[in-house]
Amino acid sequence: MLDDVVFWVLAVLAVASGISVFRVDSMARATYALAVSFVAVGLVLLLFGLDYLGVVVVLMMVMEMAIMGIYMIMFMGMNPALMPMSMVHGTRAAAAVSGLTFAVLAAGILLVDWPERRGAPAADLTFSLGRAVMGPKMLVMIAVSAVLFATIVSALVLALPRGRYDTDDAVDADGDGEEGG
Amino acid sequence: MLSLIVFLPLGAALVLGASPLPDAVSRWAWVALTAAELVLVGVLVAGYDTPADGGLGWEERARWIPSVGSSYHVGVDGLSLPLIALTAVIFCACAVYALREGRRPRAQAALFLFLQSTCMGLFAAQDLILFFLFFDLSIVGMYFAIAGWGHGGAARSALKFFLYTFLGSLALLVGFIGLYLAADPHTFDIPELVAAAPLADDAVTGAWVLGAVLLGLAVKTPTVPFHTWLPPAHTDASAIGSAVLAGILLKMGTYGFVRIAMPALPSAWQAWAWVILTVGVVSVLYGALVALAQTDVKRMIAYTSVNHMGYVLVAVGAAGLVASGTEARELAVTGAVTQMVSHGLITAALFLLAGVLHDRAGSYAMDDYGGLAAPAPRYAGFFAVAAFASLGLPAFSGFVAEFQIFAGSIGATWVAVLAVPGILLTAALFLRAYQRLFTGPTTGRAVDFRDLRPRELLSVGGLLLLSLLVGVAPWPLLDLIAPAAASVVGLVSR
Amino acid sequence: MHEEPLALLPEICLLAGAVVTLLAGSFLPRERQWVARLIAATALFGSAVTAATALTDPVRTVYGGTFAVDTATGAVRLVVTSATLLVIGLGVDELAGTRRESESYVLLLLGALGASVMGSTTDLLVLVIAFLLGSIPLYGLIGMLRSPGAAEAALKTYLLGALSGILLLLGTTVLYGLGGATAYADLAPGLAGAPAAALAVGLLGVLAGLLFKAGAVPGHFWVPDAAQAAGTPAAAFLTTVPKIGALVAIHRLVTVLPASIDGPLLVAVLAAVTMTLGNLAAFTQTDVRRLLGWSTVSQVGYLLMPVAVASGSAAALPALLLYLGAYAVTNLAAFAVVAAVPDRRTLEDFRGLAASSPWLAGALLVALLSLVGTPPTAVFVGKLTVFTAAWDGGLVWLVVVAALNSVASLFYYLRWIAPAFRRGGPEAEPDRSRTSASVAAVLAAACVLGLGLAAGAVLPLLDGPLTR
Amino acid sequence: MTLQTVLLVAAALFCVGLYGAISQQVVVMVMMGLELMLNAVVLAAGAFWWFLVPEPEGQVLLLVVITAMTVEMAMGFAVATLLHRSRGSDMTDTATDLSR
Amino acid sequence: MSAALLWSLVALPAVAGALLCGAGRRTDRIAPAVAVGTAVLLLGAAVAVAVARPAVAVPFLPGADLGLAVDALSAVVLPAVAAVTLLVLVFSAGEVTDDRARFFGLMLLFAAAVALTATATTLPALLVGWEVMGATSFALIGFSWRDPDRVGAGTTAFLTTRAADLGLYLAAGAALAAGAGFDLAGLPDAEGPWRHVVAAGVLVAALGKAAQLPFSFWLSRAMEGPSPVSALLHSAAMVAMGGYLLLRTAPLLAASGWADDAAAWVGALTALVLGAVAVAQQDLKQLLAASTAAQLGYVVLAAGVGAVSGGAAHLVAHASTKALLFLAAGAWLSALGTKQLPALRGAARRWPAVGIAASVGVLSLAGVLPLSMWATKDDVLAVVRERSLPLYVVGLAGAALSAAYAGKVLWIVWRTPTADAKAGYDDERPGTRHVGILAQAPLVVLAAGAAVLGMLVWPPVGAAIRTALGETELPRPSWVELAVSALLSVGVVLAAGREPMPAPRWAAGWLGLGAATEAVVIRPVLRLAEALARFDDRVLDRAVTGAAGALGAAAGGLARFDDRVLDGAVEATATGGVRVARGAAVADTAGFDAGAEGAAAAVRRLGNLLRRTQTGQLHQYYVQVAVVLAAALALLLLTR
Repeated sequence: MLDDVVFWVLAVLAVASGISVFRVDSMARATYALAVSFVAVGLVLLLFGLDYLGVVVVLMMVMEMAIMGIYMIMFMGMNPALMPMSMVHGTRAAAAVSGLTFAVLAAGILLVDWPERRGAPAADLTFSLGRAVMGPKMLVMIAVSAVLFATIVSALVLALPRGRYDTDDAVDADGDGEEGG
Repeated sequence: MLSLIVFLPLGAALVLGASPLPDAVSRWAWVALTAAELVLVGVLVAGYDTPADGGLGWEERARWIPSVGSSYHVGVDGLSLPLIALTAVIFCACAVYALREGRRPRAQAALFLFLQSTCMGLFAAQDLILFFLFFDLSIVGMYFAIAGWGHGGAARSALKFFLYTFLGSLALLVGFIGLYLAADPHTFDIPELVAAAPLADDAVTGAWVLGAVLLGLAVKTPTVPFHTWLPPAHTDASAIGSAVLAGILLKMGTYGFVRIAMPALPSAWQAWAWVILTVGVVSVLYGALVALAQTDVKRMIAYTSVNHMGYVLVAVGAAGLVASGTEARELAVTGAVTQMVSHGLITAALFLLAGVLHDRAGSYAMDDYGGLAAPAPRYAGFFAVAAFASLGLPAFSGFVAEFQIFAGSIGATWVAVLAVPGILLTAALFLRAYQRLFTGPTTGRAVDFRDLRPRELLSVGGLLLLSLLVGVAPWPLLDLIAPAAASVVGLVSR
Repeated sequence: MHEEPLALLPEICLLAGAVVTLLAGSFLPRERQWVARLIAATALFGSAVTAATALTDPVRTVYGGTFAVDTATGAVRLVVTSATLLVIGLGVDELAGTRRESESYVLLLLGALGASVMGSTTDLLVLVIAFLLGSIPLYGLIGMLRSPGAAEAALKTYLLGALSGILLLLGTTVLYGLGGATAYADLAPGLAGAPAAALAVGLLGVLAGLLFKAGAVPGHFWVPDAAQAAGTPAAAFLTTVPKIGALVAIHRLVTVLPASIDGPLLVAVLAAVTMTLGNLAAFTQTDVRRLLGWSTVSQVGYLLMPVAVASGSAAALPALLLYLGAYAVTNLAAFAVVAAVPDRRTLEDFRGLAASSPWLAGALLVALLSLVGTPPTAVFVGKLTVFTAAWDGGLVWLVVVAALNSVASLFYYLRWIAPAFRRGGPEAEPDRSRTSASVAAVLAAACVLGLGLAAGAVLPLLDGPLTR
Repeated sequence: MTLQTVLLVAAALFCVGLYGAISQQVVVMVMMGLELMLNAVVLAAGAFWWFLVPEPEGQVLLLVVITAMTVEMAMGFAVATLLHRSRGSDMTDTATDLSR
Repeated sequence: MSAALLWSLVALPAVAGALLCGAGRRTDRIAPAVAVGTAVLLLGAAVAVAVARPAVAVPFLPGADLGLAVDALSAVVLPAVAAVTLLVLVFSAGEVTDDRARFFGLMLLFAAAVALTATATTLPALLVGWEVMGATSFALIGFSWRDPDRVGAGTTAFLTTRAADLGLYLAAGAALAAGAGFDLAGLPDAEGPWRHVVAAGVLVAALGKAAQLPFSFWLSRAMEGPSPVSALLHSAAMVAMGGYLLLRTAPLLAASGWADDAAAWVGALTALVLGAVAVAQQDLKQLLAASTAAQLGYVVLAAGVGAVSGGAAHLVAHASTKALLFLAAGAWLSALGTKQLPALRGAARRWPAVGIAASVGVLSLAGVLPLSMWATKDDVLAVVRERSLPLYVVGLAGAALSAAYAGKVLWIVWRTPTADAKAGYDDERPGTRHVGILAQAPLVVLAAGAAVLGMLVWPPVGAAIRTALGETELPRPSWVELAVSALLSVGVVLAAGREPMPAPRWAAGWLGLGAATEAVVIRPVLRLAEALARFDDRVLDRAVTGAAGALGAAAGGLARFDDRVLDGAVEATATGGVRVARGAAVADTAGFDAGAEGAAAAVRRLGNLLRRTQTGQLHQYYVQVAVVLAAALALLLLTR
């Protein structure tokens, strides 16, 4: 009973904040709204007893939003506090598409007769997760490590204008080169 | 044996292309090779006796891509053997003719040997993939032959030729794949396809497949209205290039009709025989009329090719009218194959002779010449013989072919009568051209025009002599062709 | 014991190669980066060799049924590694001595790794990770040039990739919920009685992700842009390697689906749409890279044909694998020619190529005619087998559409061939053509012909079972 | 709190995110839309795990989703930076040189 | 043995002729000797086979051997042809001076062709001889090729006769369709409608060669050839072979039920009309040409009414006579340099031998008692009278006309030469004022032939021939008829001396057959040409040049079309064809090419349309993805 109440509160919160992401007039606020939405969802996960994952989500997202804020200030040099923005296009089409999508999804969700729950959650979820990751799903984790490695390399390649070999003047030259294409 | 004939020139071409031989050596090496090829083909012909069951002689088969039912399968029969012999003859004549070629003779020798391989291979091929392979390679080779040794707008004409015929070949390929998919089990083997005759009971698909095949072959043949690549290609090609193009490459199209389209798609062929017949009649008259209007010797000869190939179409079209008598249709198909050989010999000779014009005076325009008979009597004589042979004068191969075609086709359907005026028009245009070029007072570039050189005499004379032999004693040749033609008619009447 | 690191040796080679290359690159002076190149090449070669030796291993799955060791896997590994080697070969001239040379090799290796894992995994989770592993290096490779065009291409690729990734995750989630598992072995029975609508959503999600990697409708938008704007090696890589993994992955997935929804039909329709769109869009392109980009889209259409009959015809898998190999080498040959003459970017620029560098022109001719599908080239055999499989699978209409497309495609390939073989225009100056790229081009062209002629020997090798 | 309800919420989140992804011009905002969609996926994954198959795989799936989210985010920033540096803009609309 | 002889009959002259032609100038000196020698052998062989009547055949085409045989008919004709050939060659040995190798070579080739034609037993064999005959005639008429006119005459002859030859191709096809095979003897067995086609084809071909109406005009132009050529081609050999073919296929004509009447009437009318034409001529060779056509009319008539023996006899007698006259004309031409009748006034007095010989020929031509053609003609007419009276009357009228033009020639050449006649000398070439012995000897022999060949219809020879041909029960001319025709001819010849002949324009201009052909053939062709030009305009809206070219061609054609009224019709046809062709050519280069381009353009447009989807707008990509996925979902759910 209590779960229901909490869930609904969180659900409304998640959706509302999700909507507000695109309503508020500053990118910073949008970021906060997004963070709130994520936290709400993370809490819902807690409701499902997924303590570990829920916490991970919350932490991860809070971190990410922080990064986003920093990013916006550092790289794009915009002052998040005072930056009125309504940079949108084709909102009508967007609304139509997403609305239709929701209609379709909702219809599906309600009309489909979902199968029965099979099996029961393990006693210690975190432990079972760990065993899965160390056991049958080991490959996933191995691959994830590769992914992280790739991400680091790739992100650096894209984000950093200067390679290891560049002295500063080289950077300038490089910068010009970039402007020129 | 057959593979040797097919691949000997190719190997020689590679050697010639790689090794830096002096020009003279490579010229004579080319002649020697073609001569050897001629001898080998002679052995081939001597060793061939028509198989009882309409099968193949000198058959060779090796696994190639078994999983797609394609194999290296070659063999000869009454349809292909004459054309193989023709190929050997014409290339030999070209080699002799080109003995004085000054422009990159080694490369030319290599290229033409390569071409010879593709032609031999095409006529020997008993597998659609193999057939198509040689079909395309011949296009590529001829492209370089025109672009490399042509004159005038050679590059452009060569490109037009390439694009046009290559598009056609792609349609052909689609048709082949249609055949392959329709056959059960899937195969590209021509004898198996013929035996199976897929799509016999599927009119719609059959029509489409036949349409694709016909399109490809019609472009190569060429028939109205797919012939527009022919005149420029001929006009700008070198003499031997034109000779090979008209003498052999055009035959690939018509050979495809009798080798693949008719036996493998009998019901569709019967259904569309009228269309083919009509196209043939149109090609005959149209080609002759347009040729009549030409003022450029080479263009004129080129258009007569359209006309002569039209006769072949008329014959094979009439052969599809199963309602009419078998004897007539067999005669028509025999005539068609004879016409391929005859046209090869005569037109090659004509193009070589036309090449002499450009060689001496650098022009093909009839108005630039007049009274050539005075300075060059031998040339005049040879041209007269070639012209009369080409207009179907008896005692030359052309008559043997055209008489059979007409008698057979008319015997099959009266519609073929419409094509008969073609020979009158051909006669008119050749006499007209001859009158303009050779008779009357000697004028223009005809003044002190050098008469034929020995190599030219030899090459052209050889071709005309063969045409005369076929015309006077055609039986040995027809004895070879007739059974095969009969079996084709039998197959298409299924 | 399901954990067999040895079974993953080729992948391990790639990963280790990537790490070592990065390390080496970070210590090497700028002009000595050829060492890094050497390491990368060695890693790829080692991976190829181990993959070849692994071909004879017994067919099985390892790591808890998440990774299949079978013919398809072997083929994917071989094609991916050799293709990447070829890419390095054709890219050397452009990459050598640049700021990011070693990183490029790292990213190439990682992308190859992603493709190879994606093609051989039998578990949705691993599939998702492989998707990321395949995509992320792509973004890097595309943007590496740092030109405005490259940046734009990277942006679009990224945003489309992100969306596709999300859809992939969504689909995975739904399928998990319905099937109760993520490993195909357990998924297949689990999905048997699943409600069709939900199943459709799940399938579409996963397909959307994989089609993005394959560069097929609806995930094709990034392909021409990236092909045009990215560096030539990157373009060559991203139009070739990711498709290999993605298509095999789709093939594996389709075989898992229950009959309650007509997945094959969907794939067939997508194939038809993709090939047609690619061909028609390629018609009036003037930039050769963009033209090649569109042509790869159309090629994916043909490649989807055997997938559509994956469960219907036994010939489907060999056909797919053969076509993949043929397509890879052919496409790379074309790109190698482009890389060899960097000054020629538009079709008109190629005027007179035959005169200035006949070998390159020949390679180009072979490559393009192969893309059209004329004997005796490799793609012809590929198309032939593919058409046959589709025909036997009952998709006659699709075969007809594909045949028409093939004929139509000839037009734009000829638009490229024609100027190349015309006499050079007045401005035809000698190319400062690049040696190793030229070598790669001729080599690849030779392979195209060789594969075409030796297809008879290759096809039987590809005819193996597909395990879960 | 049933499967349907949770999924409906997830669907709502998803479509909001979709709306954002389509309608926003600034790259970062588009990315937020995508994040939101991923958020929905997280929720759906959790729901499926809880209501249908409470297997460890489900948890791994969630883990994977989170990883993907992070990784995509990082790449997104990198690409946005690249765009900003090389084109001096962070709008998708201004990056339309490559078309047709 | 006799088989070998029969082969040699064809092979010998063919080989000798080919060798002479091939060898060229080098053999000019020996050419006449070789040729005459060959001709002697030929004559010997001809006589021998005429006696032995062998038949040979070798396989030639599928279902059609190359068969030669000598039957009663050819037994009569062959020796005559051989003899005339020999004599003409002897004459030429004196006449022809330059390029002899080519001349005699061609003559021998021609002789071979004739021999083949005369002995052929199958359609292909016949066609071989037939067409080679035409080709060699082209080469011989245009022998002096430096004069384009004469070559044109050759072209006219060849094209006209070949146009008629198409009939033989047609007949061959029809015979095959009717299952009659290619044997000439078997043609009457052709079943159904095809038989009529066969008959029509053969008839047309024969009429063309025999210069019967309406093909006669080519013979007029053929007179531009050397006289010996005319003597051989237009007396004994080529033209005669037309009639000969009909005699040979008389059973077929009869079997068809209509062709025989047609042949008979065409023959009779030709005899009448061309007789009138001959009367109107002022040029000796033109007169002789017209009379040739007219006389062959009797042969055709004979074939029509089935009087083969009479026809053959008339053929032979006419061969001898006409060869004689052509040679005489040739002799005068080379001596006096003219062949205009007024200028020839008194030519006979100058060289009596030639004069007398010619007179014998002329009288025989006139049908004067007891010379050959009097007998043979009446032999034919007797059968005609049995068949139908109108035909007989027409034939008799023709005979009167032949007497008329014969008389005209006779009187002129024996009158005393006047100054204005001498003024007409050398209008064609410088005369030698001299007739060699080599030229006179053959005339005498031929004159003898012209005199006595009438025996071919009298017993015993005539009877033998009739029995051989199985025509014993054919009616013979009664004394009355013979007397009537004799009196008629003598009367007309005498009358011809009195007042000058009428020379109406229509007759002088060979009935303006040229104009007629133009009306029938050229105008339609020109209409077609204009149609094609219009087609051009539609196809080549932008390519003004092409349209202009075609229009200009058409206009120029119409301009030239006027000053073409009496000129040779065949060139006109050709040029008409040229105009069609020119139109077609333009259509060709631009029309079909344009079509080829069109297809590609359409697809390209479609491509542009589809490329619109690649807007470069990312959010639109997103929307498209969503839409496609929605469509896919719908597809999946609908086809569930």
